Amino acid sequence: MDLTYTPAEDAFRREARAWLEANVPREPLPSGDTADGFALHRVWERRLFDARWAVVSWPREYGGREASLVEWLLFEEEYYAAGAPQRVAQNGIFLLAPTLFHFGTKEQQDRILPRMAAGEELWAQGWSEPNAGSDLAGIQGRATRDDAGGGWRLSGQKAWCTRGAFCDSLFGLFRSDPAAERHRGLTYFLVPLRTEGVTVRPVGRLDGDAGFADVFLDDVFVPDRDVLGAVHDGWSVAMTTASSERGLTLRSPGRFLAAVRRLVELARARDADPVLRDAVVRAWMDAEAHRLYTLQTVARLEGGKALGAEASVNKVFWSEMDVRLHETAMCLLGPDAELAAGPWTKGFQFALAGPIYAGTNEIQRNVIAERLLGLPR
Amino acid sequence: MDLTYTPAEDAFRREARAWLEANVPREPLPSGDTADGFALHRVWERRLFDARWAVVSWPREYGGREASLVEWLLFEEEYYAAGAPQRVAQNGIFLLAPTLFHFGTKEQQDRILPRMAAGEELWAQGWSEPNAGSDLAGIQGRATRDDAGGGWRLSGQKAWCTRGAFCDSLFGLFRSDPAAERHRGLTYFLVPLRTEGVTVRPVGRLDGDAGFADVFLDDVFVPDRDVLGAVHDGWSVAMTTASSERGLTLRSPGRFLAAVRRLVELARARDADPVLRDAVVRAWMDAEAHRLYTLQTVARLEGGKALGAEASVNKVFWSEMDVRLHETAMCLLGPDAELAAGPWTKGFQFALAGPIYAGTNEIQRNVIAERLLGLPR
Amino acid sequence: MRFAFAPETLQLRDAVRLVLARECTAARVRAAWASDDARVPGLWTHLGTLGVPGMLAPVDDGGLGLTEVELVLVLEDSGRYAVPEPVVDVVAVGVPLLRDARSPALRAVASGERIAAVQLPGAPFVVGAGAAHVLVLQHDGEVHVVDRSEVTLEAHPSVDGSRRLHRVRWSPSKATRLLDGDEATPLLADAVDRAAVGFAAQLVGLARAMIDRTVDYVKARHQFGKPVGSFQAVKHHLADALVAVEMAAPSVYRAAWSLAHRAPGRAVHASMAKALASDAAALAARKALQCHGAIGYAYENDLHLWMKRAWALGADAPWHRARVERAIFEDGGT
Amino acid sequence: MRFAFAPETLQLRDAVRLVLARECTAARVRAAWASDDARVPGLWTHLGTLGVPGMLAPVDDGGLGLTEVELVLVLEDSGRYAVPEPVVDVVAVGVPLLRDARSPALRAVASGERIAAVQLPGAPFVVGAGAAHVLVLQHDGEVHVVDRSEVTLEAHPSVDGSRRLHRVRWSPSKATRLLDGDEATPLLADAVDRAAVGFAAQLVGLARAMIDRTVDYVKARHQFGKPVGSFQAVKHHLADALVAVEMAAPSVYRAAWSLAHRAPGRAVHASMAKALASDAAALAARKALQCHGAIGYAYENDLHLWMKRAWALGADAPWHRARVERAIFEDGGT
Repeated sequence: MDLTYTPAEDAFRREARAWLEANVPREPLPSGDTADGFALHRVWERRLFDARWAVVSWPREYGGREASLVEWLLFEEEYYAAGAPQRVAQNGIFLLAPTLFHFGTKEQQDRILPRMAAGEELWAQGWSEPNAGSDLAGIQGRATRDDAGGGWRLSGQKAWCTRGAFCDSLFGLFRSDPAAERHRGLTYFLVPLRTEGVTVRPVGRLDGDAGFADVFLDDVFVPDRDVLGAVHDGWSVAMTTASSERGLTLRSPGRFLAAVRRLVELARARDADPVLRDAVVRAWMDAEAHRLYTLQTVARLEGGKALGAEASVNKVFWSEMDVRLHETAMCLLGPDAELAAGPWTKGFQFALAGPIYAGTNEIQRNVIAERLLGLPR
Repeated sequence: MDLTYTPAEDAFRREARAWLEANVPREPLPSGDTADGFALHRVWERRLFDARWAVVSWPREYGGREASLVEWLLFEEEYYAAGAPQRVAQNGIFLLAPTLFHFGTKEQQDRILPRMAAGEELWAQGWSEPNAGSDLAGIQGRATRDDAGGGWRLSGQKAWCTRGAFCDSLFGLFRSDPAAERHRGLTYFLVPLRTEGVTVRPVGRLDGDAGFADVFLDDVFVPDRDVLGAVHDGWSVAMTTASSERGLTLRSPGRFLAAVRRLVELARARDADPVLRDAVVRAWMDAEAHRLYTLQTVARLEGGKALGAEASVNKVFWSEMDVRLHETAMCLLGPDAELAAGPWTKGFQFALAGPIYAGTNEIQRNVIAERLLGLPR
Repeated sequence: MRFAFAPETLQLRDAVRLVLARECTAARVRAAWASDDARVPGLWTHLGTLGVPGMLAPVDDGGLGLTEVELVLVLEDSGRYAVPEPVVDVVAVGVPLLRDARSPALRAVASGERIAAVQLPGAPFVVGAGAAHVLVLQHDGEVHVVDRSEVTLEAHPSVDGSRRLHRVRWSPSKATRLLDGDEATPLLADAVDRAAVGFAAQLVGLARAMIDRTVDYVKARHQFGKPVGSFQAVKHHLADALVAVEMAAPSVYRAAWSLAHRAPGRAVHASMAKALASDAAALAARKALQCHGAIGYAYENDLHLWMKRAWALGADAPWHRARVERAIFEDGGT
Repeated sequence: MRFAFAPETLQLRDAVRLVLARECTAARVRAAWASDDARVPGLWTHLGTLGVPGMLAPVDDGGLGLTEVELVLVLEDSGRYAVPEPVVDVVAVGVPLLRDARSPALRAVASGERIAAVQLPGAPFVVGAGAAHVLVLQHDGEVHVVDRSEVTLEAHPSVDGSRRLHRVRWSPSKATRLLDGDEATPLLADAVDRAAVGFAAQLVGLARAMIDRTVDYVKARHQFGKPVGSFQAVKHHLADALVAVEMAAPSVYRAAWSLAHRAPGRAVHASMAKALASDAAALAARKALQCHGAIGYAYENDLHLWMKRAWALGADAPWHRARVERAIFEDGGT
């Protein structure tokens, strides 16, 4: 056990910090969940990419620095501490890319990853459907074989596609074998959004921003080269890397460390009473505990262990922590808490989504109980 | 709506207070969950009875004062405020008696109620069995017809009989029709504990006191006159008044009002910091809210409405409140919290039973969801 | 001791509820959020016909001459139907303030003919000033009544689209002054308590509506081949919310009674009511959203019309708990 | 940065665990609770053979010369097996205190030959003084080492039958004094932190054991025709307990590392570890009892052997949170 950072890690952190200090926009960008804001965020993604900060853990050939997981965590800490813009490339980088690295052909990797990293092709996830939410295996969107065209024809509706109204492409599962049972007969497809047969309907979030979209597909052609992994094997392709979403990459500790630092400042500025100060202390300890838990997880991964159902422990914890943290901020703000433009009020609404997305916490607790504790289904 | 007490109610309260001031033992009695303590508590029950304070809401002919429910609540408030002894007659008075009033014959009422009120015959409940806890309908104890003797022969095991090692009699359900389905074919019996075929095994509680007993019945004869309600109809006999246990009588507000008053004193004495003071305030508000909720319930009952699944709302609330209240006390006590002899430490352990007995809070929440909110089973 | 509403109180509540159910549908509330003035067209007139604005005004001034006990159930329903108009500010606080100050403005406000906006004690913003004819404002401990035309407004959008918050710029003068500092002090203390109980009642109604909507949703929504509402986790979420609301409501009703009868403990009762109702509504909002899942997170779902009001009204719970704490530890409780 | 225990650390933990699993069964813990001295016969000798008492003592003094990093996992297991002996007091606090004070008593205590009892800073009671040969006590800021024969003991039964609390009456003298006030101050500050981390580790072990026992129980116990553990409410209770424990454990390990390396933040790390572990163990106890139902409430069930220790060790969480608060708000965090 060594809980000091190596000189190389420290140097990496310093380099990230220096670049961010010089490059993070002084004024916050408009929300990336609006059309205008999204365009500005795409520019920012390009700037990150040009300086090789877009995908630090990736191979150099795709724009990365081959950073270790610890270095990646340091980058994230610095990124959020600097108040840098939200990552509109996130769902591609953190949800699709791990699957591409694992199951993609060299041709797919070479074609897709650099454009993803550079913000040239931004990806929306297409997991949920109107009738397949927690019950993801209830997917009804179907893929029909088109032998003549050398590919598949997709039809159906994908829901809650984050920033789907602005993204370029979508990844998701479609039912390629209608005769197979629930988890079988699904195939993982990569689907362009600006193509014939695709209709995108923006869906507003709690705060009114069009952060979601419904994506309707009507006989959309997808060539064979855009099938990820084996045909009919989409469930295991999707699940193999799903735990990284829940447990590591989606919400790295840096986000909460930065938030709790701002919370302490808020408590100071508002001269918080001891009861609220105690709530701040709890939030501070939680964020720190989450950082330490993640460092332990990273050491396990570096030691060759896979990230399994432990990811659900992480997801339940950070999502509930984030809600408590923002509830405390709302109490500190008192009558100002309801001001719609306040960053904490926006953040509070965003935090409330945490226990829902990436698998509801009810599903996660089932996973914890059944897979980690061995309770009967 | 009138939230002042009438002159008659005030007079009732004053009379109760004066009697309690003059009669409550200066030194607390030893625990009624020990053999010696139980005997002393039986004497105390007699003293209450002689002054007509044992069963204030009962008819005069059975030793009561025909007090209204509001007056009964006032008596309870005064009783706990005075630090009067625990009521070892409680399970008879609050669990069995309402059923006797509802389903008992005049002969049964005349025979049983006065002795119950006077502490001459003290009752243990015999609801649970080793394999019938939350699933009360899973009862296996059986009753076989004895036509020759004019009664029934009971065999089986009843578990968690409160103070069963010291009580005189037991009430409970036995399977009189083995062919019937779960909730059917059960009969409600009144069973003497000091009779042939009964073996009582004391069972220690968390704090080591023998507050429970396992009761083993081996071909125990019970005459027909000790069947309560109709044969094979025991489930509805038991359930008709079960909600009064959960919702009103078992834990009246006076208990928590007194506890929270002691908690405020403890917080003062220990010079509690603001964080713990806030926890005390929450406990104080909860106890007061519970009092008001109960007064509203009482008005509904006086207005002729029945107490249904609302009783589960009450039970979940008071049991969780009692745990929080005692957890706060433990924090206030700091290093003294672990001292076994401390009344708060005893109380804390007792509070932990609240979410379990009289129907676990998991079952109660099911009841609330299914019967009050109409969610599907 | 009889903790039950009189039949006439319930009848009045039911009459108002009929109007709200018809006139203040979720679709109209949604439209009001998107409108200039955050008002449901015609609603105030309908409520005026029923006498709601003047419930606490004397009969001689065109009011119903009722008390907070009758009002509390109507305010609860204003939460249940997410009424966008600032009912609590005007009906529970403004009207009795004008009444006790013997203001000539009372009659028109109580009848609903003129729309008022009321600055609550200590509040940095005035709700609904843009749509008002007359503003009841505070300056240096005094109470003033000012015509809308004499003020300029600076809008501060609330997360709750029905709460149009404004900072008000205006010039106090002898002509605008209704009460000097000495006169105002006790009446503003009453205003604090009335606002607390009024919003507490609204929060109870909001919470009940969120639970009801969620129950409907989880009965209809199927996953894994059965209604989501048949899962024990969903059941227990909603049961917990119901327990909190059912336990908060009697405290709110008691506080209303204490106001109506000027009971010595009314300030503590009001704060206790507000603290409990705030927590209950926050819990109900949390559970309602969680049981809805992503669907409840969409702006096009109506849930947020209730949820955001619960957030907006609940943030001062710590202040109220602190007031109860002082009563318990300094003044020896009530 | 590598947050993982070395293989040798895990091997030592496993070796101790083998002995605990064999020698410190629930039945023997129960017997110890009922015994005069609250010790498992032979256990201390077994642990002495493995070097556990002297883990933090230098090799030259017969110890293993290890650090808190190696010790923390052994202490966690002392909770997992509900070891009745005061392991934390002696091994994590007493031995390093004697070591740093260069006490001649160190060697015999570190070898396990002589049994010590240690007054923790600020504690009104000494745990296990009755069974000890030698007592490490405090007087007026000084540290003294006193023979058992020179003190009289007043027993104060703890809810945890293994914690034999005593008030100690004794006469401090030059002969008993190990450290004067100036010397003692920094060492007692270390003792506070070591006790916090030691008990935090034990609480993590207690919590894990309670979860494991409960999992076994709810898999075996059937109601309504299926295992109780298949009900979602039971699953979620236990999942919440596991989340709390898993999130607390790394903070405890980090605090151990900070002690071993005398990191500047060690005091805050120790308090954070203790606060989180206390809450996690309290939650695990609560959930374990609830999932057991009445069976867990019986003295004859073993659950309480773990549960009561969790209560006894967890009550100072507010004190530790307050220490973290001062660090965050006054000293600018760590």
